Amino acid sequence: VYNKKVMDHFMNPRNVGEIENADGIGEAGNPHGDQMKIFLKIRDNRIEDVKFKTFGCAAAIASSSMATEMIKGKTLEEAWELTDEAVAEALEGLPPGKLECSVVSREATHRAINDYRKKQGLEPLEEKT
Amino acid sequence: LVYMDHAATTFIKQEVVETMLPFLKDHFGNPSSLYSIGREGKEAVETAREKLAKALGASPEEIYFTSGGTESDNWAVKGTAFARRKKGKHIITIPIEHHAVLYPCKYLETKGFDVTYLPVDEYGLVDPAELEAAIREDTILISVMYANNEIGTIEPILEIGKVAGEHGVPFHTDAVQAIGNFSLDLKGKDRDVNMLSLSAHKFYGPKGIGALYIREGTEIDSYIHGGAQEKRKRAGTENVAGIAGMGKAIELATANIEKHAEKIRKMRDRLRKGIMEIPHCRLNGHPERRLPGNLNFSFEYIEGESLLLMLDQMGICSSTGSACSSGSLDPSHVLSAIGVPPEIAQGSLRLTLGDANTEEDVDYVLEVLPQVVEKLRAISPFYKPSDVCEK
Amino acid sequence: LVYMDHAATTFIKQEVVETMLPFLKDHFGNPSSLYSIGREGKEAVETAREKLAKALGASPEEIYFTSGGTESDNWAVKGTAFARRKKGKHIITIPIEHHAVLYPCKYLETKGFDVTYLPVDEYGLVDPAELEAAIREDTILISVMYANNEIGTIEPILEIGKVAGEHGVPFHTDAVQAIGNFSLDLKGKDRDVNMLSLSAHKFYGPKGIGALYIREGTEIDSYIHGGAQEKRKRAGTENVAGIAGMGKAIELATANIEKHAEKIRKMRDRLRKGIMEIPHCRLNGHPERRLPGNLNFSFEYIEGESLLLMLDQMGICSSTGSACSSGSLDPSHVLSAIGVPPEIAQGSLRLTLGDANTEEDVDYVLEVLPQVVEKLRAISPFYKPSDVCEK
Ligand SMILES: Cc1ncc(COP(=O)(O)O)c(C=O)c1O
Ligand SMILES: Cc1ncc(COP(=O)(O)O)c(C=O)c1O
Ligand code: FES
Ligand code: FES
Repeated sequence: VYNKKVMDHFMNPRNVGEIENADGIGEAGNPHGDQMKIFLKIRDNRIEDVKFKTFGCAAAIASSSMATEMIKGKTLEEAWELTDEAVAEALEGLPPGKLECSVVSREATHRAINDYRKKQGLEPLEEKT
Repeated sequence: LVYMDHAATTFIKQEVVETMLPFLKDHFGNPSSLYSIGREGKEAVETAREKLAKALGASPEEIYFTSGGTESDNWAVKGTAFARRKKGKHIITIPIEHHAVLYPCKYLETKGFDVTYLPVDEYGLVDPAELEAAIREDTILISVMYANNEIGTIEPILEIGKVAGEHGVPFHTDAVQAIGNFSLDLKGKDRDVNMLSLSAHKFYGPKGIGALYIREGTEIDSYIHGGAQEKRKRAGTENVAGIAGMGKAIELATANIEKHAEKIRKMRDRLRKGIMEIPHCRLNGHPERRLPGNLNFSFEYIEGESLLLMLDQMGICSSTGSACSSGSLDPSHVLSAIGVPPEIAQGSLRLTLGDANTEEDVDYVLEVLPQVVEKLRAISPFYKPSDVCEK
Repeated sequence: LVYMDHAATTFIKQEVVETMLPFLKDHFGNPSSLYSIGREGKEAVETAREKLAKALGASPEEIYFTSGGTESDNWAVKGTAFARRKKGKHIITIPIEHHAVLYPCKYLETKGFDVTYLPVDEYGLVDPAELEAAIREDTILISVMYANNEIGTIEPILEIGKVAGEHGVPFHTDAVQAIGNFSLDLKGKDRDVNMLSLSAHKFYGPKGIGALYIREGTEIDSYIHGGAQEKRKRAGTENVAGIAGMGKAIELATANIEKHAEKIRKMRDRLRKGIMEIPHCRLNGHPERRLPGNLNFSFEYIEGESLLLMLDQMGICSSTGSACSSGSLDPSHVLSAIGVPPEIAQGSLRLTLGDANTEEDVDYVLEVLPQVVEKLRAISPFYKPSDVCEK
């Protein structure tokens, strides 16, 4: 069902865990009851560290892992540009019907960035859909 | 490889394959033909029919071959409904039936029939008294499965049959999961069953072949019309190899059934005991009244498809009722119907033991499963290691 | 043994059996399963779907697996009728269809549908102009077979399709006898066909497996409801071995189709010429527009079942449309519909050539058949040796 890359990120997810006193925390879910929580450590407008926890199918877990890899070390502006398609593409494709499982990673990332902005007294950015 | 998904399908026994082969090779004649080369096929079909009849305690004339359990269920439900339309339009079934019964019922609802989906209890059990209370003047069919494919719960078929019989309502039972696990006796204890579905690939036979038992005198329309096969009740050139294989398979599956079920049950019970040690897990279905090979657990904080795939990576084949695995929004309709909350149903795992298993398999699963559960919980946002186990 | 009953069923080609075997042995997984062992089955099913699509000039998404030609016909006719009931209740078909189309039509008549059985000419041919005249405002389906199984007549499918298309009526064709004899091109010349039935055991594949081609956008109800197989259109665990075998079989049957048909036609023509020398015999069906392997004769003063059995004793497998052979009162509905008088239809013999045959088989039949006919006529009360042949 899943390609090798997806299986690798699923079996050995990168950046699993929580960050104590994270600078930004974001959470997103879908109607299945799937859930992702993301923790950002931010320094000089850059994502210095990122951790996640996900409840969901293999596609959801692999997307979470890939998304965190993709935003790590990026500026917040760069990270904001993360798209579902980019995550799916980096995973070399997801099976039909599993594309939406990457949505939670993008949403959680956006929410974590906004959480950080709020804490900084900045206006939250408008989430894309 | 540890195969623990016997409820999904089974391997085909060697003797069964050997019984099939001649009909894929030399004995290719059409059983409807008059000449000698068709006769071998015809004989194979009739021999298989006798074997099925013997295994079920039925007469050969009451066995009709179909393309599988799904067709048998469709035929029983829709064939009876249409044949008895003039007598009424009410059907009683239960919400934990296989989709092969539920969807035909839904279809009949669009055609003006009334279906009662009688609630079951937290274990999936029907209450025969409630069933009796649900029977109406215009009830034309009761369909209740022998044993459930997901949670393994064994329904009180004898009691249900008695109620149905007393009220003169035809009774169909989907026995797809029961064959090879219980002795059936349609002339004896199971004499209140009017129709019974079975499918070869659940008892070490081939896929795409099944049968419907139809008690003599049962009112039922044909469902597939055409040639004169199956006493004009089910048309179509016979899947001779499949039928021959199913005959052999049922013979093997019903010889020494108690000893076989006991052996599977023992392995299953040891596995169950071991798995119950994992914190935050609960057994779905009835603690005792369940198919000998069936286990169905929910592991809290975990999603089932992930669990299944990680087990697969470790060489263990299993099944889940999670919504993610089916691509639908809702988890298993069976778990919902017995009141398992969606978030817990999401973490369900079905392990079904059978002839492919050994005690070593049990050891291996008991070694691997706790680690995999641990690993998935470690990445779950819901899990707090401090939580206490609630068994 | 000389097998001349390829229209009834064919032997299974060696490569086809070999394609099937792995799915009866190691690769037993359920194609619906998520883990690796089910994936091989899933892939085999999809590979077969692609092979069928390629052979028919269709898209894989338009191929649905069934339990054979009979189910495909039932599904096409009843599934369309029920899906389009609100648009009308009129169906057009022809009286020489296989029972797998005719009996579903008869069944629909009991459910309030109107069926026109458009008469065919003495050769069994439909007149497309007459068909057009029969179309009404409320016509919801036209079903005309590609080629007839008894007399081999090839219907003017392209013209019929055109008429159907112009009037916006869905067109189903039973192509069970056509596969391997004609090139189909559902995206090209056959683009007016909306549904097409086929059955593997007519083209050197296994029995009990078939397919229905359903053009995208065709309105049709599911007929067998249940699991999510076949895009939820045809439920039931797949007959993986059968499907894999059918995929291989259609690939083999459609490679080099012209050359193959030509070879069969040549043998058939020599056999025909030789048989026509027998006095008081007539060829049923069209002299030219017929399936390459088909011959259908009536031998006056002879009863077909006797003829068939005597030939069987001499090692020749054939078929008949005699009433005695079917246990019914009337001889073949096809021969009746083309106007063959009952007493002559009684003496019909169908010989259908195919890959099992050689030129020696033709020699042998030409040696044996005249003697057998002679022998039976010698005991017939109707026969006067002085009668002259009327060819
Ligand atoms: C209880 C039950 N009924 C019906 C079926 C359908 O049978 P088949 O797989 O032969 O279509 C199954 C198996 O999937 C089953 O477990
Ligand atoms: C023209 C035609 N349609 C339908 C069928 C039925 O197909 P099956 O034998 O696969 O049920 C046959 C064969 O008997 C046939 O010749
Ligand atoms: S998270 Fe539920 S389907 Fe992917
Ligand atoms: S003479 Fe025996 S059936 Fe016709």
